[in-house]
Amino acid sequence: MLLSVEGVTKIFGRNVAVDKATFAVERPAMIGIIGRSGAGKSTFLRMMNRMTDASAGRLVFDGRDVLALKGAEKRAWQSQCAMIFQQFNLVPRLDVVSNVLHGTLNRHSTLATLFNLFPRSDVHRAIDILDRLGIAEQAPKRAEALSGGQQQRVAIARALMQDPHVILADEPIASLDPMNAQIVMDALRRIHEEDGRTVIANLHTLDTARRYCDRVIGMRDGRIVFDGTPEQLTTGAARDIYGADAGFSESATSTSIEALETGADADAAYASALMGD
Amino acid sequence: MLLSVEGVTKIFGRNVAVDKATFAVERPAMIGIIGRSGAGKSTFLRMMNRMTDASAGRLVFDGRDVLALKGAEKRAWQSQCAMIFQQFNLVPRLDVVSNVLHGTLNRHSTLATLFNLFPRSDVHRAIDILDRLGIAEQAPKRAEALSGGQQQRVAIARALMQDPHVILADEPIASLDPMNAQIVMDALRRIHEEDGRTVIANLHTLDTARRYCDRVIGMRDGRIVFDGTPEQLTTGAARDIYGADAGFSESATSTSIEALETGADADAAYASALMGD
Amino acid sequence: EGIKEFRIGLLGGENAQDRLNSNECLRAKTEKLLGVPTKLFAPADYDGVLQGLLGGTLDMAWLGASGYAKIYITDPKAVDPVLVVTHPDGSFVYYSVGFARKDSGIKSLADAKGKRFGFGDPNSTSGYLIPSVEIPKAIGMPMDKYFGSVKFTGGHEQTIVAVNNGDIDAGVTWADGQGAWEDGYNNGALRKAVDAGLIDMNDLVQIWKSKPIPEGPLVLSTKLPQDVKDKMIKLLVDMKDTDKDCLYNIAAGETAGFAPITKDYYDTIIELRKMKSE
Amino acid sequence: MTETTAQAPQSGIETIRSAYLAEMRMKRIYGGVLLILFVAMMAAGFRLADARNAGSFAGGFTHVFDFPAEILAEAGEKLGQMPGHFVEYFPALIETVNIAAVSTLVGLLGGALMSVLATRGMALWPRAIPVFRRIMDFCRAIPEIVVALVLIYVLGGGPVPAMIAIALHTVGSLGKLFSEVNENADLKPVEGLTSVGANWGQRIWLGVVPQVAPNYLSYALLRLEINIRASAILGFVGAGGIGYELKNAISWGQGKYDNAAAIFLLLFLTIVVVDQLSSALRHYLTKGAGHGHD
Amino acid sequence: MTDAATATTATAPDLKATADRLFARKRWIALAVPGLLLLYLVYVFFAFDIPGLAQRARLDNALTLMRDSYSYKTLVTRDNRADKLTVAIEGERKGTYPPGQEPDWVHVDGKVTRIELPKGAEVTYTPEAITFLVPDYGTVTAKIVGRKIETTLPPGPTPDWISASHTRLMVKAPEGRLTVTRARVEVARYFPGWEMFFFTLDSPYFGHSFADLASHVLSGQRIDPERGNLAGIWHDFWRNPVWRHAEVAWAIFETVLMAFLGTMGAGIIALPLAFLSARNFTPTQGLRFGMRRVFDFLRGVDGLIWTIILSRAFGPGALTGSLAILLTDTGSFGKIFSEALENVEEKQIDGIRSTGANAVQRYRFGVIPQVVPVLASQLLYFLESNTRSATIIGAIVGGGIGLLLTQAIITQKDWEEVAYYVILILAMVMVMDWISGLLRRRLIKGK
Ligand SMILES: Nc1ncnc2c1ncn2[C@@H]1O[C@H](COP(=O)(O)OP(=O)(O)OP(=O)(O)O)[C@@H](O)[C@H]1O
Ligand SMILES: Nc1ncnc2c1ncn2[C@@H]1O[C@H](COP(=O)(O)OP(=O)(O)OP(=O)(O)O)[C@@H](O)[C@H]1O
Ligand SMILES: [Mg+2]
Ligand SMILES: [Mg+2]
Repeated sequence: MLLSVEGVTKIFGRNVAVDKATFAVERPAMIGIIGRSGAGKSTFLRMMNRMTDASAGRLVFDGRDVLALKGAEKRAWQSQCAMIFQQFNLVPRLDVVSNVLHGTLNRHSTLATLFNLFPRSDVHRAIDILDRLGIAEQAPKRAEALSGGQQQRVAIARALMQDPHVILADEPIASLDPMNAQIVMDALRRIHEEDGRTVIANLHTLDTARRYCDRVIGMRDGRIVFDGTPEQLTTGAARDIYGADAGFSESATSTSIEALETGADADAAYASALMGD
Repeated sequence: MLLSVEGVTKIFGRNVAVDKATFAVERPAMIGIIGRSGAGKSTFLRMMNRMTDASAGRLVFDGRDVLALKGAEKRAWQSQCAMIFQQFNLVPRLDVVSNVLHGTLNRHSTLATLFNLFPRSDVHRAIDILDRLGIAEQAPKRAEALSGGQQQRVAIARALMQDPHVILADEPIASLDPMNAQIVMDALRRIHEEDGRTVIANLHTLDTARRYCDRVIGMRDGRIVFDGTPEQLTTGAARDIYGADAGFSESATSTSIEALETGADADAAYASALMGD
Repeated sequence: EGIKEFRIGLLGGENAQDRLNSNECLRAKTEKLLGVPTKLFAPADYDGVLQGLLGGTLDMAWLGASGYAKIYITDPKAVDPVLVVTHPDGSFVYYSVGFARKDSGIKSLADAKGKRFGFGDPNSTSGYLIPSVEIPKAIGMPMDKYFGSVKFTGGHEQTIVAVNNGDIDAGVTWADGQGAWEDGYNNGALRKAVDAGLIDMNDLVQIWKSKPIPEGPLVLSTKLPQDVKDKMIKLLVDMKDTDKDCLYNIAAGETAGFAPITKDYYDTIIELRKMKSE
Repeated sequence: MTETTAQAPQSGIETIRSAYLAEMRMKRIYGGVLLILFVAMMAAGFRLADARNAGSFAGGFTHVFDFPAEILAEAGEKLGQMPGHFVEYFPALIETVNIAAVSTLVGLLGGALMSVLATRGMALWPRAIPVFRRIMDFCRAIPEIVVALVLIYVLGGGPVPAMIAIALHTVGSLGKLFSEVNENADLKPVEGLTSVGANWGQRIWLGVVPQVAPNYLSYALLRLEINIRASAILGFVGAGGIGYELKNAISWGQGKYDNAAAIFLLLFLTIVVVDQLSSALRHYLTKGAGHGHD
Repeated sequence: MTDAATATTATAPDLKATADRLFARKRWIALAVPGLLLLYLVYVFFAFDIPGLAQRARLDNALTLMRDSYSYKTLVTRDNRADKLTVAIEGERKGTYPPGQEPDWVHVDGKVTRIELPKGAEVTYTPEAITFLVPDYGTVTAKIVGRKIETTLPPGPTPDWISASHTRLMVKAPEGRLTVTRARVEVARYFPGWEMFFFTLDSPYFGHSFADLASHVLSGQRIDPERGNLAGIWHDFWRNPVWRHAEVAWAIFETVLMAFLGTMGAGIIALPLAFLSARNFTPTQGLRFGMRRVFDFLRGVDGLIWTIILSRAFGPGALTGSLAILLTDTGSFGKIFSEALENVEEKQIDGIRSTGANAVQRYRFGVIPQVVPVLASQLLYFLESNTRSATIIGAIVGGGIGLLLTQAIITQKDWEEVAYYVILILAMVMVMDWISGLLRRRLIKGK
């Protein structure tokens, strides 16, 4: 058993953001978590990365309850469990390589990093990773000078630099246009396939989840309401997850390029809905 | 002869933006000017309103060459020749009525307007005009609080407040969604029909021009290359105006709601063009 | 225990640069005599020097009597008065004179009733302390009741300019009391202003003159080692024989040289100042 | 991964690596040299200032509180006279505040006019834009003390020279800040007003001022605070107001330290009150009035 | 136009009434605000006694000032008691012409001295009388008879530029100024320019043109046989005893030094303290509140008062000024920096945190890069503005160009010196402004 989530719960005041989430992952997989806004997807990932403390439950990875770790051990876990954010969360004023090198912060002494003294081999590895993601030429530029898709790939590079067991991605393509979204999702998939790392991604579109994931977990109001293969994720199941009524049209949430081609009807429907208003 | 444009030319440095534009308007009409980006449409309207000085030519309106006017006379002409902009160009922090009242600035003394001393009758007229355009309830709100379509209607109200002979509209619906676009174009048409004012509108979609205008003028590289009725504007003529190759699809430029429903193919083409990049 | 440096404070009354320049010879001689770096400081007003002496950041200065009294009252152990500069006639007094513009019609204190009156610097003996004690006696009532307004101009130069410009109707400044009024006396703030072409003595009249005021002392910080004090006193006393030019520069005019003096000589001034502080 | 760069040849990576490392080395050297330079400048500057000062830092450090102690001791003794002193010096304080307020007002109006005349798209005479820019630079560069002292010579003492001096400087510095605000202002409303035949005054007043007013006011409030300090300090070197009273009390020393303490307190309270009021108001203006620039 | 059609006209009257009220209020504000301001200005107009000011304003002073700032005078003085004639630029010792080498407009012939002034005016000193020939007016004659001065003027009313009494005569003609007292006679003739700016009269290089000096430097032919040309020229210029370029340069440097030490010192001290007063870095409310009050206090006490307090401890000099600037600015920076820290974006810190970085690393990479531009630009902005403050503070603590300037203005001797200092100060501030702008652009834009 690689990862076992046992009754993980997060309560904000009176609001139960994640409610006894329980599932297990046997071997490295690419897992998509879907659910509408506020369902608790981000909160779950943040608990797993230990950015947020859980209220209850256990999360056992490789035989160790990571929710119980403290201090340096906690930070060591964070370094093994990389996180990718919707807004990339890079340091915009620093150059791309420096941002990628931040993935090694946990491995080096504080003093050395304070003075930016990263080993040369790390720099080389960072550039190799960037190259793998197709953005090596951007290496000396400031992160803020890059396009959204490029920035997200830098964030993925930072994650890879951590050489993590797990990569968590919180809506990694929500801020990207369809073309960049595809590039980023392709990169994540490739990392999973080639390196055999577990990738857990919050996604806000069904079709992305279907297309890229081996397994899809659906959350609603903090609870896991679906857990299965992409094939099992029928429109009916999706309606349950999203709590949508019969008027629910899948393509309305789609951003993928292929979906667009068939999504025109939906657009037209949207427009006429507007007119009727 | 109401309006006669004789060899009006504008040169920016080496770039001839409008090249000896010549045409005449016998009686009040709704005229659409089409042409691709950079064709000189905006420049022509701006010259007509005297926001930009022409390099050469005459523009005779009611027997007077308006291009030769100076100072107060120029501003008086501007007040008779209202302009509507793509971006509305309202004062966002002021309320709607004040924005409409700006249409009377040229009639009142500077000092009075600086102290907001607009006559009560003007205020009432402003409300009447807003009512006619269906946005009277928005009167006390700040312009920035309105939706795009409402803002454009405020801009039209400001234009009507000027009680102008001519209304110039520079891509009045380019920033609007299809529904609002229709409302705004309907309003302009109604003003032309009910008040008998001349309306000259730059339009970036063929179908809008066809649907609303009595006469369409096509510009290309600063020159007038088409001048006729909407019926004469065949796809072949349009190709000439837009300088498009055989792959030209009309609906690619369309924003109208009806067109959208059939425009999905174009969108798909656009998306795949992106991908091929 | 020796000293590491020697710091001399210079009172205002002249351009800062002029002050530094006129005392450069003294600095050089002191440096040679004591064998430590010697520096000159020319703060903007009386108080700058007084604060320096009180705080022990200056070792020597030539003060006005009132300034010395201020130091004595604040901290009797801060400085010792050691020398005073004597006039060519051997005296060491000068005067505070009150003056006004001729065209204002003021010829005496009596005419100045209800008019605007100006002092110089609060720490000036002739520019404030003495007139603020003697004038009320002469007019028989407090000055702020007698005059329309009383203000400090900031210094002798400013008083003269203010009276000349008509910003105030009458003011006080210092003069040696020798020579003629139309020249602005032989020495004093008026004379300097005349020499600089700032004023025309024809335009001004004297309306009051004080009793003689003792020249201010040259003081040394009590913290100085005795041998340093002795050396400095000897240097200055001997200067009338060794370097007349330098003496002229330091004293800003003709002088018969430095003479020893003690604190007792200033007791009256100290008492006056204490009285004013009540 | 459709991007061709993914298949970049190995030699390409080598050049990127070495280029990056070289750049990093340069940056490090550059940064190191700058840091050393800065530290050296600070150290040398401090030593120089310390050496040229009458008292040394080490010697004076322990005595920083001597003078305040003296003042407080006397003020403590004569505590009963304090209220009287407050009343006595209040008019002088008002004068100081008035100097600051008027000069800020003049600076606000002058700076606004100047900045509009010096902004492209708003200027009445676009060709004269550099002229107005230079005038603002010049006004900003003049230290108040220069103008104040020269004007005291011409106009005599009193609040007016200080007011003119501060106003002049305020025109320059507010003008510059306003120019930045103007540059971020949206010119579309101005175009809109041009199209209805509005004249320059109407265009600016109705099209620009509503957009920039909150930022203008916010900067002016900040300036008011600065100007109160400036006006106090000018009083100290020759103009009127509370600075003049403070100088006389402080100069006299023992015997008037209670007056000095009263003036200190008045000045301190005024500055703190204005400071707090202005930051509260500024906060309201920039946040409350919605999307200002910044 | 569905919604337009459905909008009923019945609501229009209401809307009109609302609009009328709106406009009534707007009008009221539009008139009241300027009205209040006007009222305040009227109050100030009288509180500042502006009407009285108009009378007191001395435009002649302004004229003197103007004229003196770009011209200099040469004084021809006869000491009546010692019967000695001196010709000296600005009456300076360093500008005194050696006897027998007077300028060519002064003709000494035994006891008679004839002084040529512009436009045909002329003053003659003889042992018996002094005559001043003023063109378009006539001849003014003064005789010293016993203790009195007897003045004879051309017929007609006495013009206001002549002031004569039995002790003193003063003629302020545009061509020159004559003063006669019993003790001495003096003529001042004005010349445009800054006299002896490069060399004083006693320097061997005085009177040589630039080209001349340059050719000497190039040819190596010594003007002063004692010294090399370049060294000599530099020495005599730099050590010019009238203009004192060396000391003025030091004063400028000292002013900038005060600003630099004060500003940068304050920045260094304020940065760590700002963390203690930022909400997101110091959750302890008491500590935060305490720090904020410390900043308020430092700022509220103001540079002026700090200057006074520190003068006692450190004595006169630049260090005192720097420390005063440092204390005030620590307060300002503390406030500004802590606001900047409170505005940092959490996203970036989250990004760093997610990699397992510890607190120090989070600050270093998540916070510092965000605040550095704000900090740097504020530091540079203050540096520039403190250069101006240091001018004033220098005048109080006795250091820098501020002292020279205030003293030169107060003693009112040489307005050309004042003009010189003012120009230098303007140049100094503008250069600092330029440097700070340059660095700001570099640091913030990165290039
Ligand atoms: N820091 C917090 N404090 C209080 N409540 C929080 C906090 N973070 C999240 N919540 C609440 O927890 C619930 C789950 O939020 P979460 O951000 O995990 O949802 P999500 O599924 O990621 O939604 P989205 O798609 O909008 O990102 C929401 O109701 C949210 O309001
Ligand atoms: N202010 C200007 N200075 C220089 N060139 C200009 C200016 N305004 C317009 N032009 C140039 O004049 C030409 C015509 O521009 P214009 O804006 O009139 O085109 P348009 O038909 O309105 O295009 P669009 O559909 O993009 O608005 C273009 O080549 C443009 O670059
Ligand atoms: Mg989320
Ligand atoms: Mg256009």
